[in-house]
Amino acid sequence: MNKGQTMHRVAVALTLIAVALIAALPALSDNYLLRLGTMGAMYAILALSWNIIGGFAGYPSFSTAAFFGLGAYSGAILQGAGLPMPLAWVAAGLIAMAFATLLGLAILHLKGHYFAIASLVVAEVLLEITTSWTSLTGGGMGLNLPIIRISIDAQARLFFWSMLAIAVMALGMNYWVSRHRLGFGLMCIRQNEDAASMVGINTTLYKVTAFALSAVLVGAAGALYASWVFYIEPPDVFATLTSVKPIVMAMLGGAGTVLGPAIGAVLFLAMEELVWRNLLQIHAAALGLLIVALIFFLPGGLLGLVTGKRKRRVVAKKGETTSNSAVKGGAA
Amino acid sequence: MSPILELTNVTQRFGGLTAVDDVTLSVMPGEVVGLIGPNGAGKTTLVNVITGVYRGTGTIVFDGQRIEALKPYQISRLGVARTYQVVQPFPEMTALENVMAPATFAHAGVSLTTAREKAAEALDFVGLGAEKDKRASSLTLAGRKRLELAKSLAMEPKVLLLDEVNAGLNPAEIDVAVDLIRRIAARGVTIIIIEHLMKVVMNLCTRIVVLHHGAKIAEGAPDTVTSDPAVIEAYLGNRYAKRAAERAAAAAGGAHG
Amino acid sequence: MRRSPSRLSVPRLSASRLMLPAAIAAGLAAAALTAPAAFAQETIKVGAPLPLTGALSPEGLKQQRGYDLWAKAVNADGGLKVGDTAYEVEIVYVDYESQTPRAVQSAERLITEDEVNFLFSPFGSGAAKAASSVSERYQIPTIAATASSPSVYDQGYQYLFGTFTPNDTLTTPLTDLVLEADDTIKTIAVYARNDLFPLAIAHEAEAAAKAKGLDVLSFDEYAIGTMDHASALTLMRTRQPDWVFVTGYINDLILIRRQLADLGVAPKVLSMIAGPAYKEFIEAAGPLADNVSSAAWWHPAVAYDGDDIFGTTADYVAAFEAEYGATPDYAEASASAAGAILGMAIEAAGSIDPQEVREALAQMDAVTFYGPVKFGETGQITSLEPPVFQIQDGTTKVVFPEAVKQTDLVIGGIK
Amino acid sequence: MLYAQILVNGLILGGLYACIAVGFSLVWGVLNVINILHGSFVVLGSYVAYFAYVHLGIHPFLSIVLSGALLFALGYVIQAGLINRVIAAPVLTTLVLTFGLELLLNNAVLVAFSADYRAVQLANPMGSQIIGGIVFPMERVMATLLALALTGLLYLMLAKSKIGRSIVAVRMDPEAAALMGVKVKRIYAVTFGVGALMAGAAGSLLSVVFPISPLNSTEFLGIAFVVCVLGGLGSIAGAMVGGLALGVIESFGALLIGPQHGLTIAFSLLILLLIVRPTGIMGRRGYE
Repeated sequence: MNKGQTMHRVAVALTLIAVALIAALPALSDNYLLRLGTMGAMYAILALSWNIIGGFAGYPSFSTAAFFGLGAYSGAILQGAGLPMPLAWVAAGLIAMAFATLLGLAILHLKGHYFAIASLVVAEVLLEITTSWTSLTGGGMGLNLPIIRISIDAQARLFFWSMLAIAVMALGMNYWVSRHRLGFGLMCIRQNEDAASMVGINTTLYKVTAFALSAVLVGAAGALYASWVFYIEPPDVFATLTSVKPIVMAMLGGAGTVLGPAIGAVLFLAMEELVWRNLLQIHAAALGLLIVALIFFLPGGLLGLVTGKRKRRVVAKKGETTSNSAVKGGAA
Repeated sequence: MSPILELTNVTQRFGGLTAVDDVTLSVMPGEVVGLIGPNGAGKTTLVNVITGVYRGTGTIVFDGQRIEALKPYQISRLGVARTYQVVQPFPEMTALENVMAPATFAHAGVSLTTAREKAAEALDFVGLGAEKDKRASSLTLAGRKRLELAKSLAMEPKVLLLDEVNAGLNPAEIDVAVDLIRRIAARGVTIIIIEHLMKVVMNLCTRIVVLHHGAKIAEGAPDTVTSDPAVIEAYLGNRYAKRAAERAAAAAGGAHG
Repeated sequence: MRRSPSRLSVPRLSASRLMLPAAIAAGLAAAALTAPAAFAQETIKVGAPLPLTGALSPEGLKQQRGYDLWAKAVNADGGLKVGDTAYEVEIVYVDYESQTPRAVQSAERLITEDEVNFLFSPFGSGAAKAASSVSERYQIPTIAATASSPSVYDQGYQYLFGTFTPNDTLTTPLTDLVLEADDTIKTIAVYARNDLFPLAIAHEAEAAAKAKGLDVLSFDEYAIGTMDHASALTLMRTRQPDWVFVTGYINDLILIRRQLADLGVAPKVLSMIAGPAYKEFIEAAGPLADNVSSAAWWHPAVAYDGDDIFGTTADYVAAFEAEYGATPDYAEASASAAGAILGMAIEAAGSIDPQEVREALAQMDAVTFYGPVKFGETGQITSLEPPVFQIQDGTTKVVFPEAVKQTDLVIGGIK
Repeated sequence: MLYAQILVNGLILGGLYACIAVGFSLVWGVLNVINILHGSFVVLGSYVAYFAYVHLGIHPFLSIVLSGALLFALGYVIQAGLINRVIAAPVLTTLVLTFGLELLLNNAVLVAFSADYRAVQLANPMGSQIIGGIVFPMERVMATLLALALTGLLYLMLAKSKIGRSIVAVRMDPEAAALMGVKVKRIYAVTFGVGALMAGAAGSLLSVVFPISPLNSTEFLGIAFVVCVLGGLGSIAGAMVGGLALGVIESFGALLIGPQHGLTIAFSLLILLLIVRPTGIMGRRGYE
């Protein structure tokens, strides 16, 4: 027990130091590095947010793009209507959260693939609506955001630190959830939802809460992103890859752990950048290869490797099945 | 004294099949009620209706409160706990964590620290104290059955529904389990137990309820119920029932003569 | 991490996409061989974010061919001469995966990491607009080879120039021409892809038709990714329009052309933008391509005697055919023209200083193989007169403007 | 007459949709794997038909044999070599795995064939027939009829052949099937192969209808999704009904609400159906 507590303190201290070091990135005064840092923080937000519903609760959500795009458009429209930028970010987060709550009430009773598809299609529907609703969103023409009249360097720093602040909030959220009864309840739901219900967990409330939490910071990040790039169009902010990448990042670092998704996000960004630079036309294939390798060689993620606990065995033994395994779903 | 659990005209249908057919039943506090019947008689379905997994028709009153419209987690929080025929642990958690779950969630405002203490206590009670840090999936079947009991106890239930807790255990393990159930009953917990082993039922229960094709066909003290022709017919079929009746009559006649 | 080891050297044009290391080696060798002695040898880098994978990849590859041809021509000529220095051209490509955010990121990466001197915009109006804020912030002269929407240019930016005239310069002459050829044409039906460029051009077509007193029977939009147009076209058939005007990208237009024929919709005039300008359209649509009319910003049949590296239009077409074994289309030519214009501006400025090159671009008044080049106040080209053409017997024939026309517009004959 | 024409359009389109979806449905139903590769399999089938026609002169309607065989082999290898190893893992794992494989395969197709759109130009186009004032585009009609015939063959194969009965048994209860001596993993591989075969055959048939490009894979996959959820999973009849329903709904939706909303309608319907009736029009209880 004591040893565990020491390890825990060390981990917290190391995390704080890492965050402080990352926050000092502008000192290098390299704007592209700052752009990468901003992207990395954004990836971390997406992965950490997905972790709440996908990692802790075990629901294969593909809604990240829906929340992101909704946040981006909410923020852009509100900013266009004259709302100050930071308030637009907050509002976008709340809008995404409200949307996730309603959506969760509608689709969280679905399991496995059915939930995955429903959550995936939501982004498609939002994409179509955004494209058709030209009067509000500019439709296929896209939407411009007000340009901020401060220097390039100041802008780069502003967006970097803002994104990093949200990423730290996302990390804090994961930490809090993992040590709170919510996280414990979600773990029970992931492993056996019926049994979870039977031990007194209000599974609907817990799942919807997790879904809403997984949306709020993604929505805010979407709005921040819109302010950052000045111009958004529907296919870009509602891209399916935006839903898939956070899952890969979380699995890379270790889904269902606190630090895993953040580490996975940074690693993923590094690999993506490396592959993108070096392979002009086959980076999609390289990403695919990475995913396949991940599934086979690192099923518990990097943290699973470090702690020696392969939290989720992928190759289950014959006759041994987890709650949402193939056999159960297929034979039901 | 008023009943702790009272079912009135409870029916559950799946499509054309009537799994539970107009069951009326009342259980007094402190009773150990055996629920028996042939396979497919609707015993587990009845448990599922009581615990809110299925929503049938009829009324169910627990401890003075209507519960038939409540969700499973609400019913379990009121104090109705159950175990499953097929054990349902959280496979990736340790035994301790498994028991912590009900200790945490069955009552509002329990901190994780308190829950841990309660869970350890429940594990000690069922004799799993030494294995509390093992993963649930690595326990033996008997161990997992006891873990189920510990989980139920950690909810501090007023009524405990046990669904074939002895299935798959060897005689020695059964003796331990029966002893454990008796100790739980001694704590004042009302128990409804589904059981195939008549030895266990006769041994433990103060009263027996027999289901057949979803309907209650007999209820009463163990001795009365096992000699009821309707029960014998349900279990062994018509022919055996007649023969048994004849034998009983002959025996009675012999006694006379 | 900071330097890209895979920067694609330009002279290797035919190198397979798969054999990157070999390609780089070949590129280096070629560069070493072409170094002339008289000038001090330097390199300028031009960044080109392109959609080489994803939905826009056919377009991205066309752009790449156009840029590559320009760089090869310049380097074969000993580079761009500025004072005593000859600058070899190196184009640094980045694939932005057909995602606009990536395009913006690519632009910033090219400017800050790869330290390119100049930039070619990403494909289309949307991405060009999004990326223009980056190059404007860093004051890097940028040429957009495929952005026609005036909203790209009216942002008050100083460093953005574009080689496409506004969309109405395509639709207005086409409308005039159709009505001149047959004054019995009274009605038009417009069918447009709900996407930035196709929708914009459809709106221009509608406006041009209305201005000429045509009755617009319908204006329908279809979603990106639509796999079937039967309902819309069946409805169109019941309305019996004299003229059908369809916008979209090549895959949409091939499918729509087939379904028009399937359902027996045969208007007097069928116009499609933008697809018929590509040879892939004629190959895929076969006989159905005949008599489809269209307009584009350039056509290989135009004839200009340019002051640029390529010389006459015919020379350019010949060079392109020698390199790729195919006739260039307007997208490829516009990319080459963007390079040629940049080269002329650098030589005119006598410097590679961004501000001076920017001034030279703003002042430019020259003729190129692509056409006369003069940029307006906003940076968009104003001097170009886009040709109207029609596919006749499997080949495209220019029908407007007068100076370069090959034949008359044929009315009817739509199967 | 307009409505009759729209109905005919919708049914023809729906037949093609059903053909795209049937293999996807089979794999999902039997293996509980959502095969993200399915769209690329269809595209590969189209390329086989294209090259067979251009270089060998084989009519696309005949090259279904070729494309079917090639894709069966590809599918079998992918399942036996890769997916079988994680078949018992949570849903997310197989989903992410096939997504990764899709990135790989689609990129490979893009590099090999480029994204340029190609189309099969039949030397003797079949044109259209007008029957009772209703236009029947014959190439589409033939493709649809062949698609239906193929689907019928698949149905017969599942119902009558030994391997088909094994597939059905595995779908019902893999453990029981294993006890009865069925080699479950092999059946998984065969099933995945058959799913790919149907995709490849569909690709061949579609090559006379749609322009061919790797970029189409996502559209095909999207259609397969919607059809499966509409019709209910894992049954041939479900895929047929789902495909025809989608074709008709899309056609009338485009007519009545406008062509730009065709996809929105389909997707909204899909979500709605998932929420209220996750088993689909034809489905049975228990898939929730």
